[in-house]
Parts: sequence; structure tokens; C-alpha cells
Amino acid sequence: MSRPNYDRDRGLALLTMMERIRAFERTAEQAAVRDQLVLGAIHLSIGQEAVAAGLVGALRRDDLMVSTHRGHGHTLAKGADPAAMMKELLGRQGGCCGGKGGSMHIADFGVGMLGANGVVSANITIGAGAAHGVKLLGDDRIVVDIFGDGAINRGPFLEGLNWAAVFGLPVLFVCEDNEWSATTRTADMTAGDGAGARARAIGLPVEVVDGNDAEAVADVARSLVARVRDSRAPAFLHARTFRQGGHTYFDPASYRSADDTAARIASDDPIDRQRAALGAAGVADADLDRLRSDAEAEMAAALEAAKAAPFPDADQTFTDVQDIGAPEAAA
Amino acid sequence: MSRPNYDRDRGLALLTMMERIRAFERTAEQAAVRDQLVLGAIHLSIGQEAVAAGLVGALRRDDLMVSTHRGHGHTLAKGADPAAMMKELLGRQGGCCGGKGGSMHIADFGVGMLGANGVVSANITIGAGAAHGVKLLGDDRIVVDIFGDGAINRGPFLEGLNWAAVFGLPVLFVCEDNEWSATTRTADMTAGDGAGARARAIGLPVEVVDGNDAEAVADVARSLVARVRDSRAPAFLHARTFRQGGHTYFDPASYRSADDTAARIASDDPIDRQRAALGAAGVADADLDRLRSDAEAEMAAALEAAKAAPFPDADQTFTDVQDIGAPEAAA
Amino acid sequence: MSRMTYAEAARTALAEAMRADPRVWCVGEDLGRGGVFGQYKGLREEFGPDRVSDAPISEAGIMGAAFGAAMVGTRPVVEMRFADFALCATDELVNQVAKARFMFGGQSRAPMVIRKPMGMWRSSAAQHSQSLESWYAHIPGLVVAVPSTPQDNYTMMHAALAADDPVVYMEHKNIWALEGDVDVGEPYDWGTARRRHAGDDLTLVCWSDTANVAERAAATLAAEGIGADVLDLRTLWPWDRDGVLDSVARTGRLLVAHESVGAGGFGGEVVATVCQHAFDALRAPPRRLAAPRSLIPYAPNLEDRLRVTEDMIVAAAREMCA
Amino acid sequence: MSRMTYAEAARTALAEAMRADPRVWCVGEDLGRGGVFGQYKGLREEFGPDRVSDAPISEAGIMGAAFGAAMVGTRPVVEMRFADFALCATDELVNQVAKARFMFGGQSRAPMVIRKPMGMWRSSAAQHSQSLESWYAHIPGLVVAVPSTPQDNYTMMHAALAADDPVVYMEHKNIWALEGDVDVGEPYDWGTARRRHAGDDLTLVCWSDTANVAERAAATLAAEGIGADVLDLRTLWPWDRDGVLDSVARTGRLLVAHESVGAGGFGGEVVATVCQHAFDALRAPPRRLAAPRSLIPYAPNLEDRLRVTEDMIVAAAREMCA
Ligand SMILES: Cc1ncc(C[n+]2csc(CCOP(=O)(O)OP(=O)(O)O)c2C)c(N)n1
Ligand SMILES: Cc1ncc(C[n+]2csc(CCOP(=O)(O)OP(=O)(O)O)c2C)c(N)n1
Ligand SMILES: [Mg+2]
Ligand SMILES: [Mg+2]
Repeated sequence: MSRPNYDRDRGLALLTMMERIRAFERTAEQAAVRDQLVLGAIHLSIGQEAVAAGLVGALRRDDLMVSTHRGHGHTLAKGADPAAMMKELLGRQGGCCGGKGGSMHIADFGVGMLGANGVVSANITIGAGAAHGVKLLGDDRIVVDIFGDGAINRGPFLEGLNWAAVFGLPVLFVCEDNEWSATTRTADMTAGDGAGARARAIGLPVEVVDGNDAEAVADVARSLVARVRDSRAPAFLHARTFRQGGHTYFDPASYRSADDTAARIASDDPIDRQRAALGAAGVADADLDRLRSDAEAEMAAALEAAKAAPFPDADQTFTDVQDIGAPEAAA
Repeated sequence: MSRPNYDRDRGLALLTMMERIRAFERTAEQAAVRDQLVLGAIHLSIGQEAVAAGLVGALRRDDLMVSTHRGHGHTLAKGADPAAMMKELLGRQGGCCGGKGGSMHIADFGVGMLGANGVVSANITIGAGAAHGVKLLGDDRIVVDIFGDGAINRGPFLEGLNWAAVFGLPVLFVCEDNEWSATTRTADMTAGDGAGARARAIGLPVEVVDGNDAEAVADVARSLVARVRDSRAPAFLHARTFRQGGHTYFDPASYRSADDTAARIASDDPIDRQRAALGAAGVADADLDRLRSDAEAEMAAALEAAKAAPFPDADQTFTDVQDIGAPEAAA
Repeated sequence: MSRMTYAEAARTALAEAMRADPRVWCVGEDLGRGGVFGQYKGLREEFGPDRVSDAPISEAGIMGAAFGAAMVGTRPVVEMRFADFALCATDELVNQVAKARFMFGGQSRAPMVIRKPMGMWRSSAAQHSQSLESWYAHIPGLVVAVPSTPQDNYTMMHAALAADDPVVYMEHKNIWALEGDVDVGEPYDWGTARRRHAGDDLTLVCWSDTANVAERAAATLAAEGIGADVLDLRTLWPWDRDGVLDSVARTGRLLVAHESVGAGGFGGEVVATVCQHAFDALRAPPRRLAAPRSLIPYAPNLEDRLRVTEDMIVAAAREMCA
Repeated sequence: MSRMTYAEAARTALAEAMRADPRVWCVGEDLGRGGVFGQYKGLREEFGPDRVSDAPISEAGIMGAAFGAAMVGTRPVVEMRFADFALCATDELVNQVAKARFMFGGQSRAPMVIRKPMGMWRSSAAQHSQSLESWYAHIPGLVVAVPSTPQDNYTMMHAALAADDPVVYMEHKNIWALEGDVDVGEPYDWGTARRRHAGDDLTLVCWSDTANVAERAAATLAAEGIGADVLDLRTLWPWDRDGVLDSVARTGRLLVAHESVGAGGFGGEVVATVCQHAFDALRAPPRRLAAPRSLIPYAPNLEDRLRVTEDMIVAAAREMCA
């Protein structure tokens, strides 16, 4: 696992981010299951953290991102405040969307995270469009546009990729392939050679990466991000990973073999792998453990802050709808 | 141009169908421009007749077809009665859709023609679905699902092809590529290597054909239709042709060089090419001319029949809407 | 008479229809696992994967393909998962399915049951909570069903499966587990309301889960001596114009309550129709209770501001009858 | 004061706004050639291909991409070509554009003008003739504009381009060539109707091209001594509730006329609102004139059966005032 010229700092940063994402989601899961404080569905990305961490490390803070229903990790990696995110999951004041969006619509425009999306695939054209806007405005930001393997069977995949290629837009499309579309194996519903082949047919350069190898994701992201930024043209990354849990936190995933899942987790957990890489590079276990406990403490504090926050002022139901013809509360 | 073992009868049949399609459309154009009897838009396929003729010759009468706004040729080739079609264009009683659909919705379920479509690309999933129905019913028909080059940039292209491949459906997709999407050159709005590459990426076998060579279309159609019928799996044909006229009959196509168009027509008209092939095979010019004059006479008669037909009974506005909760005429 | 949940009732009807007619089949994402709300549980096992078919995440594909399959003589049940996602298939539904029979001059039919689970379901936020039944009522060619009880979800599912028209069939997500008695022999005529409570003081028109709310409100009102004639429309197209007009002729008062947005909602159609055709019978201005024209928020206290509650219905009825 | 067609008026306003604000840009199929109805003629030459951008045939892509570009601070004008094709982008418009600002807690805006040419246009049949303005009026987050004259198409286009909300801007295809005087300085307030004819006997509410029909009907009625107060709503959301209520308070009679389907149409909202809030002012049952709930046929004589004509308005007004 040890690499020549291994960049320990980057390796630690990747692990730190992955630990923070996992701790955030485990904490959110607790808040949902144990505390019954998260009322809407949440979709956890446990097992997929290397994609978020590796990808976002290659971005500038002012670069932009759009994501999916399974977007906590991306959002946190992009720089959002976990307390504001946790408040959002609990529907509280101070949530990053004021408690109006919840997990599936998590967004933090302040760090360039333009929103998760409750409609599979819809963000693909939206991200292309954000890049279109950047092109028109004439600056050098790029957009990273993340979606799942299931999203490649909807029209916006075709329309968004074609759009970005035709107009020469600075967008990096990332298919975060966790093998599953809710309770259906994506492979059973997908013809041909999958995401990369489709992107290539639309003229995009494509890379495939082991999405559970944070270092590999970081490497390929660095090169693709540079390529997109310099060429002002889209590129495509297919990151293979695995959804360790159910589709939502209340899905027991009984449609797949628990033994297989356990074996996959045991052999191919991205955090375990990154810890091993750092261990091989000479980082002490205690230091690695401390990263984890720090992350857990941070997220426990985020949850406490969220619990302590009040619900939004009830008139918020009627704000930020529209300027012209805004609604009034019911008669 | 002469081929070994040239099948003269098939060659004549192809020419006959092409002459009939062209005569139908020239007559329809006259009815529109000169007589002002066609009130809606009509989209002519002049220059593209070899695709319809070559393709449909390979089908059985009970095979099914879906088509586009530019569907007169396909419909006629599938076996529809030109007088009923002309009545439809004039919005008359006895029109194949009772005068309720017009050119863009031309259909003749009696010959397996399940409808032209006014929405670009929409027929792609519908044709896949017709094949899905055939599969469920368990018979051995196939569906030919025709669309333009512009249609490959809309979502239903992806969704329809993936659908057919995933479910193993007997459908032959045909991209009738006339280089233009209304007044825009399709190549300018299409990234990558085009229709065939996209279809291949979705796992379909793809053939490309010179769509102005009726014999070549007929050959490839024969083999693809057999393949689809036997394998009960989709296939894809990319037929390259050229739209000789404007997008609609009232579009002067001033956005492209008239000289280039004239040169293309002079060198690559599918009817001229087929006449030449038959001439080389020893068919006398007089026989070829007679095919044309017969076709013209047939379509002139169709127009006369259409002109003589009354408009539909005005209560037809309220029939065939729905059984449950059918509308009444305005109060 | 058997006891069933709302979800079981539709599933039972569907299974019966599938047994009786081999042309009926279902298609949608995750149906093999029983559907996202368990509405298809067990059907895969009985009818196999061709007739209880999974689908790619591909709403336009599902709707378009089902339509093609309907035109050749099968009878698809199309599962859209959440009514919100059905918006990804709007061209297919509105421009194709609804129009085909008419624009092809009667050559084709689209016998389809298009299931679109609707409504607010705790903290599902703006993209998973919408009620757009009023849209479909505005589209010629579509039948619109909004059942509110196990009995109706059984009977109306059977009727929808037997219909040769496309039926937009909107179950309310909040009442999958609602239990009730089901008489499998109960007759049904399209476009007839169910009287959920009888009364002579005010006509209370409602549909979908709001009919359950209205029935509870009517009980409270009855205890105060106000007789509410609660008409659960059950379908928005066709809708029971005559039933509503008859009731208003008797009560002289009309209150319409629905969960969906009031502005441009079907409640306006009901009020307008009554005012046009029973103007002289009205003894008080008609009223509507519906959601304000705002989006559906995540936080529970914000979401509650959009709900039409029992209390609101009771208060409005009291005022109208004062 | 200058003389312009309806198409020129919007084009002029658009060109002026593009000169003043470099963030404004247009995108749609065939815009480089001036747009399918010539609404963009000359703009490519002046503003170049980036700001008057062609697009693939890709309505979902157009709407989704324009939305993304709006979120980062540009101001797109989205051309849907025919309102019918906009149905291919319904998820993008309704689930994304309309909801983003709210569901992201006010972090984003979608300042977009979404042009959807609507209405019957001789023999364009079921998929090229629809009027679905009522749908958008029912969707929180959207402004809905339905201008009917060159003056309004100038003034309202400017207002739409200046707005920070998504504006569904529906021009009527039948009146592109309609000429009229345009006062470029005329002020405009959202949600105010235009009085197309003044009268005290009956309030006639209308919008889009039907306002032109109604104005002609009012002239006929005036000659018979019936004074019609013709209110062209101009926008369905916000709509001029107060203006309509004031007028009805004076006239005591309400007739609503629109081209779109009556059932579930916005006319119901107008009638219901008036009946709720000006019940005592009404001296006769209100009426609606609108299309029957059928599809739009190709044959001209069939199509005519769906139209709301001057004669129909005159006849209804006469009956109401008899
Ligand atoms: C258009 C649409 N269809 C269906 C759904 C329901 N749904 C939510 S997530 C999901 C699975 C998505 O799979 P994938 O894209 O691989 O993302 P993952 O959940 O694996 O991260 C489905 C079907 C939806 N949200 N939107
Ligand atoms: C969804 C949709 N968008 C736009 C249009 C308008 N339109 C009609 S035909 C056409 C061009 C289609 O090009 P192509 O698919 O190549 O077919 P062709 O006209 O060349 O036969 C366009 C843009 C439409 N009918 N439907
Ligand atoms: Mg997945
Ligand atoms: Mg073309």
C-alpha cells in the first residue's frame, strides 16, 4: 500500500475528512433511529466517503458543486459547517437551508455547494448549467456534478453531458457508483458498458477509479480538475464504490446477502484502507485513533447544537417563495 | 452501380415506392402552397425516400412502426392508403385519423403504423414499449422505431434504447439522419461520434448505411430485421440521408447555401440513383418514366378524392376523448 | 366483508385482476421488492418478473414504454413511486397517453392505470410531498381517481383496471396503513361521490385524505348540532357535479376542503360550478380551505402551516352556519 | 409612442434589456436563426452566439442548464418554442426552478424568463396548440404572465426581465403579427389588470388573446347599451383580485372567458374568489366561457368548436344582463 513519495499530509487530510463524514452520518443515524429527531428520510454514504474526500480535496473553495439525495459527504467535504447541516437534518433554525430543505435538499451556497437534489439525475443538467453560467461570467471556476449509478438511465444524463460538451463547459461529471439503485441492482437495469462508455460516446474524456481508494480518487481528481479548469471542457469520472448500508437509514437491505455485504465491508472499507496506508507510511495508530475520536466529538457537538436549536419561526413557511405574488398564510 | 445477382424486381419495387412517396409529397405540397388546403404545417421527406422504401420492404405487414413529424413516407411505405392520408392532411372525413390528427399525427393502425409524433424523440420510448407489449403477448412481430438526427439529444433516446436492451425487446431503432434539426445543423448541437456511437455504448448492435442508396438500405434492413426477429433483442440503424427542402413546406431554408443544396440534389438524389441502378440493370427509361407517371397519377387522384371529401362531422370534436367522463359540447 | 389496510386493498384488487386478465402487468422501479410502499408485496412471487417488472430509474421511459405496450393491447399498471417524479414523464402522459386515442381518430386506446402516490408525508419536503391532482383534472383524455379509504382503494382499483381509458390513480401516502372494512361486492360508478357523513346544514366537498379529516370534523360538528353533508368526490374527472348540486340545493352552503394548493386548484372548479348552477340555492358565500400557495417545507412546524386540519374545517363550518 | 407588432414589442424590450444588463442571455432551439416565430430576429447579430444561443433539441437540458446558470448569477431567457414542448421540462421547471429558492432557505434565486408560446393556431392539432397557463398558476414559486397586446408584451417583458423570480411568460401564437401603439414609458405593476373597456353592467374577466376577443365583444355590447367592464388580467399569478372584486362590486355580474379548457382552469379560481369575497354584490349567477374538456383537433371546423368567440361572449353577456 505504501507509495513512493507518499504525501502524508494529504493522506491525513483525506482520512480526517472521511472520518468526519462517517462520524457525521453515524451521528445523524443515531439522531434518526435512537432519538427520532430526523423526521424525513436520510440517505447515508457510509462506505463511499473516499469519493467525497478525494474529489473535493482537488477543488478550490470557490469551485461549485451539485449533488444528490446522498449528499452529506459531498457537502461536508466542500466545507459546510456540520452543525448547520445537523440542524438542517433536524429541521431547526440555523440549518443551512433554514430547516426548510432537510437532508435531501442540503445546500451551502457559501461554500459553493449549490444543492443536493431529491430527483435522481436532475442535478446533471443543473450542474452543466452552473458551468454554463461560469463560462458566461468569464471566471475560472469549475463545477463538479455528482450523481449515482442509477442516474445514468434517465434522460438528463444524456442531455446534461451533451450540453456540456457542445458548449465547452468547465464541469467534471462524477458517477459515484455504489452498485445499487435503491433496492435494485443497477447492473440489472443498465444496458451496455455503463457510465463511462456512455460518456465516451458523447465525446467526454473518461477516467475510472477505485472509489474506495481515497488516494487514487485524489490523484485522478487533481488531474481531471486541472484538465477541466485549463481546457474549459467537461470530463467524466467513474468512481466505483459500495453502499455499505441500506438505501435509507430504515432500509435493512434484506434484498442482498448480509454475508456478502459484511465481507465487502471487511475487505474494502475506504477508511480502513486509508488507515492502513497511513500506518504503512509510519503514522501511529494512536494518531489515527485520535482523528476518529476528534471527528466523533465534533459531530456529537454538532448534534447537541442541533438539538438545542429551536424550530424555525413558523412564518418561514411563507418566506422565500417569490418576490412577486408571494403567498399569505392561509385565510 | 450494377450488382451481381441484381434483384430487378426488388429494385423496381423500391423505385416504385420512392416515386410514390415523392409524388405524394409533391402533391401534398401543391395542395398546401397552391391550393391553400393544408392548414397545418407539413414536413416533407423529399430526398429521404430510400430510407422508408428500403426499410419497410424488409418488414411484414403485421410488423409495427412508430415515426415522427416527417412520417408521410414511412406511413405510405408501411401500406397506408394515400387517399386516406391526403384526406388527413386536408382535415377531411375519411382521413386515416378522421381529420383529427393531420400530418404530424398520421397513423394507420390497420397496417401497423402506430403514429407519427409531434414531439421530437417521444416516439423512441413508445416504440420500445410497443415491442415490450409484443414480448408480453408472445408473438413474433417486430417494431421499427424511426427518428431524426436531432432526436438523439433528448432524453427519450437514452431511456428508450436502454429500455429495449434491458428487457430484450424486438425493436429496430432507425436514426434517419438528414443532417438538419429544423434550421440548425445537427452536428453543431451534438457532441461525440453521434447516433451510432451512443447506441453502441448502450449495448446495441449498430449498422451505418448510405440512406440514399435504396438497395443498401434494403439489404441492411433485411439483415437487421431478421436479426431482431430471431434474437428478440434491439438493433440500431444509422441511415445517412439529406433533407432536400426546408424544414416545413414554408421554410425557404435560407440558412444554408442553395448552391450546395442543389449540388447535393444533383449528385445524390435517391430516386435518380435508383433509376440509374435499374437502367444499368437493363430497365428501359420508358418503363422507369411510367413508374413515375403512374405514381403521379395515383397521388393526383388521391388529392382529388381528398378535395371532394367533406369536413368531418363537427361533433367529432367530442368523440374519442375518453369513455369515462367524456366531454360535452360547450354549454 | 374483510378488514384491510388501504395498501392491501389496492394490492388485493390488483392481484385479482391479474389473475383474471393475463394482459394486466405492472412496471416501475423496485417493484420486484414489493414497491417502495409495499403496494406490490408478493405479486412478483405470484406473477413473475415479466408481469411485475422492475424498471430502470427512467420515469419517461416507464410511461412511454407502458403507453406503447398499451397501444398493442396489454394493460399496464405504471408505478411512478412519488407523484413528484411523475413530472419527469409529463410529456409522455399529457402529450402522448392522454391524446393518442383522439388524435389518431379513435384507432388506439391507452388502457393504463398510472399510480402516483401523492400528498404530504411527514417531513418529505418540497420534492416528495406534492398534490397535483388538479393538474390532471384539467387534461382532456385523463380520468383522475383520488381514493381515500380501503374500500375505495379496492373498488376503484378494480374499476381503473377494467377501464379502457388512462386513469391517473393517486393514492395518498399518509394512509397506506389505514385499516377499514372492505366489501368486495360493493358496486361502483365512476363520477359518484361517497357520502361520508349526512347532514342538512352545509355541504362539505373533499377528496383524498382530506375526506378522512372532513369526516372527523363532521362528527364534531354533529355533536354541536351542525349537520355536514360530507361528499368525498373520489374522482376529480369525472366528478359528481349532480351530487354536489343536489346537496347544496338542500343545505344552501358549500365548503370545499383539499390538501393541495388552493390557487388554481380543483376546489375553484367545484365552487365555480356550484355558483353558476345553484346560485339561488346558496344562503352564504361558499368557502374553500386548501394550502396557501407556498412550497412544502421540511421542518414539521413549518409543514403544519400548510395543512387543512379538522379544527379549520370545524371553525369554517361553524362560521358559515352561524 | 411607436407602432409595433406583438412579436416586435417583446423583441425590442429584450434587446433593450440585453444592452443594459450583460447578464441577460437567451437560449433555445434555432434562436440563431431568429427563433421559430422570428421573436429573436437580429439579436444574434447584435449580441453574438453566447448571448443568443442555439440549443440541442433538449428541453430538459435547456431548462435545467438555464436554471443552473441562473443560480450562479446570470439571467437566462429560456425559449420553449411551443408551450407543449415545455412539458418535456416539467420536472426542471416545477421541481427545480420553482422550488430552489424556498427549499434552499433563500440561498438561491432563479431569475428566469421562460417563454412558452401558447394557444390555438390554425390546425396545429393536439400537440401544438395547448394553453396550460392554469397549471403554472397552481405552482408556488412561479409568476405567470399572459400578455395580449404589443404594449403589454413590451412592458411586461421588461418587467419579467427585471424580476428576480422565475416568470412563465406565455405569448399567444395567434397574435405575433398584431400591431399596436407602444408607449415605452408606460408604468407597470405586477398583478394589475388592464381595463380594456369600461362599463357598469357586467365584469368580463379574460386574458391572453381572449382579451382581444372580449374587447371586440364589448364594443358590440356597448352598441346595444350593455356596458362591459373588460379586465384583461395580464398575469394569473399574481392576479388582480382586488381589481376584479371592485369591478364586480359595481357591476354585480361576472363573466370569465378564456381559451384554455374550462374544467380545472383558472377561470374557476376567479369565479370562486368572487363568490367567496363579493357574494352579496352578485346580482346574477357568474358564468364561464372556456374550451370544453376535449383535445384540440386538426380539421378547422372541429377546432372551431373549441373556441370562445365574440358571439359567444356577446350572447352570454346579453343573457346575464337580460
Ligand atoms: C426521478 C426519480 N426517480 C426515482 C426516485 C427515487 N429514488 C431515490 S434515490 C433512488 C436510487 C438512486 O440510485 P443512484 O442514482 O445509484 O444513487 P444512490 O442512491 O445509489 O446514491 C431512487 C430510485 C427519485 N428520487 N427520483
Ligand atoms: C420536444 C420537441 N422540441 C422541439 C420540437 C420542434 N421541432 C420539430 S421538428 C424539429 C427538428 C427535428 O430534427 P430531427 O429530429 O433531425 O428530424 P427532422 O426534422 O430532420 O426529420 C424540431 C426542433 C418538437 N417538435 N418537439
Ligand atoms: Mg447507486
Ligand atoms: Mg434531421
